[in-house]
Amino acid sequence: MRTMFFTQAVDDALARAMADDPRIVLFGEDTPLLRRELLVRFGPKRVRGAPISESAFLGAGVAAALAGLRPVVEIYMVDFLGVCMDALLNHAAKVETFSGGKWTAPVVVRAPCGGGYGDGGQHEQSLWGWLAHIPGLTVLVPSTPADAGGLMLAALRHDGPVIFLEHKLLSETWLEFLGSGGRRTVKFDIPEEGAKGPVPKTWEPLPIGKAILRRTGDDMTIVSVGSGIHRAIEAAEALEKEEISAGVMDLRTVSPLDKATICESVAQTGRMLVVDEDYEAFGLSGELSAILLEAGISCRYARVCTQTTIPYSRYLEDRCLPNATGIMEIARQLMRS
Amino acid sequence: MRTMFFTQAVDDALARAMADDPRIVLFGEDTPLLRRELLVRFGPKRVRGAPISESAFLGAGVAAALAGLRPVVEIYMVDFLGVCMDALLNHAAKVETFSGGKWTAPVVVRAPCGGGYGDGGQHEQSLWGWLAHIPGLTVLVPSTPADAGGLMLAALRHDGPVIFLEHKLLSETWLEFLGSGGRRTVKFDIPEEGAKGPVPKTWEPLPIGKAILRRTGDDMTIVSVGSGIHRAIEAAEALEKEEISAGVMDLRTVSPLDKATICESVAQTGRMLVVDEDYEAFGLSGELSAILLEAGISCRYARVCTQTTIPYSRYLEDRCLPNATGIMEIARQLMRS
Amino acid sequence: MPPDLWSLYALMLKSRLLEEAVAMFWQDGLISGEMHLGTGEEAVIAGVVAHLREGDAMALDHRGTAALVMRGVDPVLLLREMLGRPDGLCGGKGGHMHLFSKEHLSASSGIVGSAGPTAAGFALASQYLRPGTVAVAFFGEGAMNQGMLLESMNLASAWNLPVLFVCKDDGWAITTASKALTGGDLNERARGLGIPASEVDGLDVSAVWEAAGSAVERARSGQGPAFLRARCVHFEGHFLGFQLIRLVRNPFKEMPKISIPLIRSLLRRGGAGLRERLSGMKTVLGAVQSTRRDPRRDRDNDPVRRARMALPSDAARLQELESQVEKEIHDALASALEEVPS
Amino acid sequence: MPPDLWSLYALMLKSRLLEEAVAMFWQDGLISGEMHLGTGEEAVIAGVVAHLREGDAMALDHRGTAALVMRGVDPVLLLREMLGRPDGLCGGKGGHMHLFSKEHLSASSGIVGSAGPTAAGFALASQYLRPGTVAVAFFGEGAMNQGMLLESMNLASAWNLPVLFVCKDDGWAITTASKALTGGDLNERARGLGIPASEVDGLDVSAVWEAAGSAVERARSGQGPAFLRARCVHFEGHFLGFQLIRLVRNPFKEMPKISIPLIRSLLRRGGAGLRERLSGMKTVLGAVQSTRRDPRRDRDNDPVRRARMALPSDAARLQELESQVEKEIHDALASALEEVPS
Ligand SMILES: Cc1ncc(C[n+]2csc(CCOP(=O)(O)OP(=O)(O)O)c2C)c(N)n1
Ligand SMILES: Cc1ncc(C[n+]2csc(CCOP(=O)(O)OP(=O)(O)O)c2C)c(N)n1
Ligand SMILES: [Mg+2]
Ligand SMILES: [Mg+2]
Repeated sequence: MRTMFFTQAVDDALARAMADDPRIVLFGEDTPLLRRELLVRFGPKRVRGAPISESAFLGAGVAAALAGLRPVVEIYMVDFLGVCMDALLNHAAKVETFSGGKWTAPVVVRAPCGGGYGDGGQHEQSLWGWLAHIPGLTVLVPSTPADAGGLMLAALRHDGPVIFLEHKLLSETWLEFLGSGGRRTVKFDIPEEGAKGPVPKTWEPLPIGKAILRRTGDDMTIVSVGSGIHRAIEAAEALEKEEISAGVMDLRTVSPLDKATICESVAQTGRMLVVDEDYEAFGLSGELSAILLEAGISCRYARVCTQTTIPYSRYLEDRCLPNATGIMEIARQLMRS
Repeated sequence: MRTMFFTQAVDDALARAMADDPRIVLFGEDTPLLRRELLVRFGPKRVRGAPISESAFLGAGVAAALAGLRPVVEIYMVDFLGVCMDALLNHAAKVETFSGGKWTAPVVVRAPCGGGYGDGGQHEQSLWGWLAHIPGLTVLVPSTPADAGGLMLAALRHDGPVIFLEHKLLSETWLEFLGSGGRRTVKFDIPEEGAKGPVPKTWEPLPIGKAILRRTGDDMTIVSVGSGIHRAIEAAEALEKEEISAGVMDLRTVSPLDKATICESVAQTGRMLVVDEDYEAFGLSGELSAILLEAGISCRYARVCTQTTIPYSRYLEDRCLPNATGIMEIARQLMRS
Repeated sequence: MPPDLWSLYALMLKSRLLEEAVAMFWQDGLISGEMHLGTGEEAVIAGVVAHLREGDAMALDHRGTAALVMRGVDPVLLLREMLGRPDGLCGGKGGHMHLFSKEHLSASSGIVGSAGPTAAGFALASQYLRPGTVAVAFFGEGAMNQGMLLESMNLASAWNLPVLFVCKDDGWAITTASKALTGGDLNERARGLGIPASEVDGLDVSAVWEAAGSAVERARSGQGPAFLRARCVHFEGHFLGFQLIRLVRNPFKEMPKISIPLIRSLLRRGGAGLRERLSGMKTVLGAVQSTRRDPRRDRDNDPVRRARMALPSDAARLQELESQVEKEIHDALASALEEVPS
Repeated sequence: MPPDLWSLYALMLKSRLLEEAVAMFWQDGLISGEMHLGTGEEAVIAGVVAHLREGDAMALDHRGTAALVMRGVDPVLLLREMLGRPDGLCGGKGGHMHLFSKEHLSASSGIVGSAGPTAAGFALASQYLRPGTVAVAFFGEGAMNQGMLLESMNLASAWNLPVLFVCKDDGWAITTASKALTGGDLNERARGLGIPASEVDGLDVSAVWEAAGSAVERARSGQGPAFLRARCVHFEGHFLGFQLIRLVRNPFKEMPKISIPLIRSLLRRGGAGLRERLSGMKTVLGAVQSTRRDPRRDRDNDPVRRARMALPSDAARLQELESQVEKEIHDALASALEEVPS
């Protein structure tokens, strides 16, 4: 077992895959310097810099995938997909249907997401539930270095478009770049277990669409992804002392959802609490409830999600994004209801 | 009581408002010819043509709203928002929060949506649930001429960004333009009640966020919007003969949802069936189930939505989009479950 | 090397006849929804496509049929696709705006401007997997205002991608005269994005062929992208059943439908002053007028006809060629209409 | 009319001192997240903003602070906003990338290129509601590859909008030298979108003032948009704590952090051949080298210093002006740090 930081694990798995598969190429704004370790190993032809033209280079990534490459397209932050959604919404996601199943676009879109470091509402969104609304897109949101590497490998082998989101609070690289910038005077509430952890000696792809129960519990199932998992575990551990036994399920894949595993757990505990850093309405938390109701599972339900545009101030931001205190409060209410 | 076609009603209400409020201006691709009746009444300064540059002119609409106008920005089809989502996601929806509540962008984005006439998957999407995921956007989806006019008036008076979606199957104008094109050889399954109907003598704004029960029923509440309402009513009427009594609730406003009215009805019937032409996953149908569960209402639940990219062929399209037959089938299952 | 006029003419004729069949299907209601034909732009397509080889790619817009049939896609598959049949090119799931042929590395899209990024991506793959191959993007002049197309021209320049950007300039974007909403000059625009640009008469297949030939050669040899602007016409206007064309072709039938509500609105109380109203009316009438006087109404601007006239005089060869193409399309038509195998 | 150098200098100095205070706050951890300063671009901002009047609007990018303070937004409100206080300009909800002042018709955005559409929209409102007023868009040269900015230049041209597009060209987009990924010439690009373009030394406030003056005048009188490209530098690199700048300022501390994993990766088995690897290494070293040699490292390129030197010699006046500006910012600082009223 080795130990790695989160982004280091992604890059390590990616490097492993690049060494094996010459069709994998990487591009995005500043990619050469941001992925400089890949650059010096694979050269500037496979690790390219792109102009600030997301529509062009993401669209190009989709078409390059059609034409036989396995591009990894880096978007600076998931928020910026706003300028180039068309490439995902109307192209990547639809080629397979449009071509009668004969052609797919195996492109991996890699983007940092999430908040908690004071960058404000245009730079801290999560948007995984938003992306998952579109049929044809696979959406992966790992919560640990081991998952991050394993899911990156899975993404690279998948025969359709995959969005791979890295939560910035888990990524030492992004936090250093965007948050601390060499100073020691700022603190972030970093989920340690997610930011650094053991990874397998050799990378194996993780199955896409498989959730995992991170923690068992009898009273409720807390369902989440990404850094939310660590908030949930923190809350669950504290709730233990109040004799509330909460399980924590890590979806890992937002689309497709692992319906069976989710239903099984919630059927047992009878309560689901969704922790979702993405926006609350019309997103993951809603879809999870629909899955349960469709399966005929009746349960108590609550959610702790981001409800508004994320405000800039660290104080307000902390109140806006899901955290352990908020989860505990809602969990207690859920037990009473 | 006057009788109007759907788009005619929208334009009539819009004209009424334009006559009263000189801040209202209209622009979009081909808007001068498509809204020629408004053009000849209000002149080319207030009814402008735009180049095929949605990011620029939608973004300009948002800023013009900040600067005191009340722009109505026409997007050719809601599908094309992909190329300019940034203006909605990161600008229109966020100014109010970012400015500390001091500034809002009262822009109305008007777009045709929906399928059923054979234009294929890049031109027949609904996307209302996708848009509603973003905090700060109001999303209106009228189902009758009267509602369409009333909601347009409400949109024009609202102090934030509003997306106003017109289902193409309800719009004689769009169907003629995009579907029949002067021929008599094609048939569309047009919901008559939605395409033409009585409208008030003088337009009054309808309240935003108010659903309405179009049809009462004891056994289940069918919840829908837009043309889905008419599919639902058709199904409900047929189900009556099978002694299944289904109510039909027209949300009219997708965001914000009228939680109280929804909960009240479903609490009574104990069953909710969501009919949604937008994509199923991570959308309206999920959010509705979450609202019920949050309110502690246990119910039987099912949904009839669009699950995949909409295929081109009229035959496959018909199987993909919700229709009365499909609704009836699921409704029967729901009664049995 | 001069172009082989006979084969260029054959390509154009085949496409024209195929699209005339499509128009018939559409008119008969066998095709629903919109239908954008490429009739009138055949010289542009043929002059470019004739230079393509195995491994070259094409990114197409909402008028992709002509390029695909000229590139060698089976017309039967195309027709069946438009009929929405499961044995169509895309299983009936794409339709005329979303035609895909993996075999021909060709992708269409109904999103204006998206041919730019798509061609850039195809060309990127060329660099790695098929050096010496190129990608072509076909789009209209209206698309030249869509950001992603401009972005991808710069991208192609920055990455030195083997892309040929072909702007089929018919002057119209649906009901909008592009000139009125397009600043500057398109060639200068392309150059300002780092791409050598040239202009050519898009009704003259030889001229297109020559211009495209040198651009494609440059791209193949690693000298980067090029931009070609070719003026052409669309006889049917934007799409089949286009209101403005109907109006001009059939004024007595169509005029009242439009003019009655128009005049009613013009006279309604509340609104602008007379001058603004008249100026609005002038815009509407102007659109009708310019459609009436439009070059697309003039059969002299038919590129297929022109190509035919430019052929060396050889009646026997001509007749053989034409009857062969006619037979091919006729057979395709028959075959497309066969019962769906179950 | 020549520019009033004293008041231009005062604007620039005020902005500089304010941003130095911001840098201090950031360094002390009172501001979290990214912080992009406008230090080094003050001459561009001052030379343009000095022409603005009541009713004029500004669309700003991720470096909006300088423009806002020069436009007259209370520095106390700006500082409090960056501190995330409820009594800040935006109630602590915006932060430095999302500064909004309705009173000054000024909006910022962290989305590169969005200043284009925003300025176009402001200018559109000018046409209807405040004839004779204009809108300015400030953005970097990196943004010139973002489609929506290009689109909005064309839109401004097509609609004859009173917009001044100001490209603050520091040559860099974060770690990317823009030249390497930008095709053609930016002025030609603007002209190809229908906008008259000119170039000016962005370190020379008088030159900017003159160029901006005539562009703003044109726009006010209804003659449409203009594009101004002004070269400048950013002393701190992209943002505070920028890795490349740190590396160059503090090589012994920062180099090992970067070079050790780099060399390890360079030597790892699997991957490209030696030549490609070295070429990758050269890219990394080149970035460091060009940062070392960068004009931004040369204090002679400080526009504030230059503006000071260009003043007519009058020591007393200079001292008075400077101490007044210093006092203002000092007071603002003190006031910004006062306890939040409850
Ligand atoms: C992004 C986007 N905006 C708008 C449309 C609607 N639309 C379809 S074709 C068209 C006009 C295109 O004009 P041009 O590029 O000149 O091509 P032409 O039809 O003249 O061949 C428009 C506006 C679209 N399909 N996609
Ligand atoms: C649409 C979008 N893409 C990428 C980014 C990330 N980003 C922030 S600033 C920047 C560089 C901008 O360069 P330039 O426009 O030259 O401005 P400068 O920072 O040099 O002043 C980038 C790529 C962003 N904020 N928005
Ligand atoms: Mg055109
Ligand atoms: Mg720059």
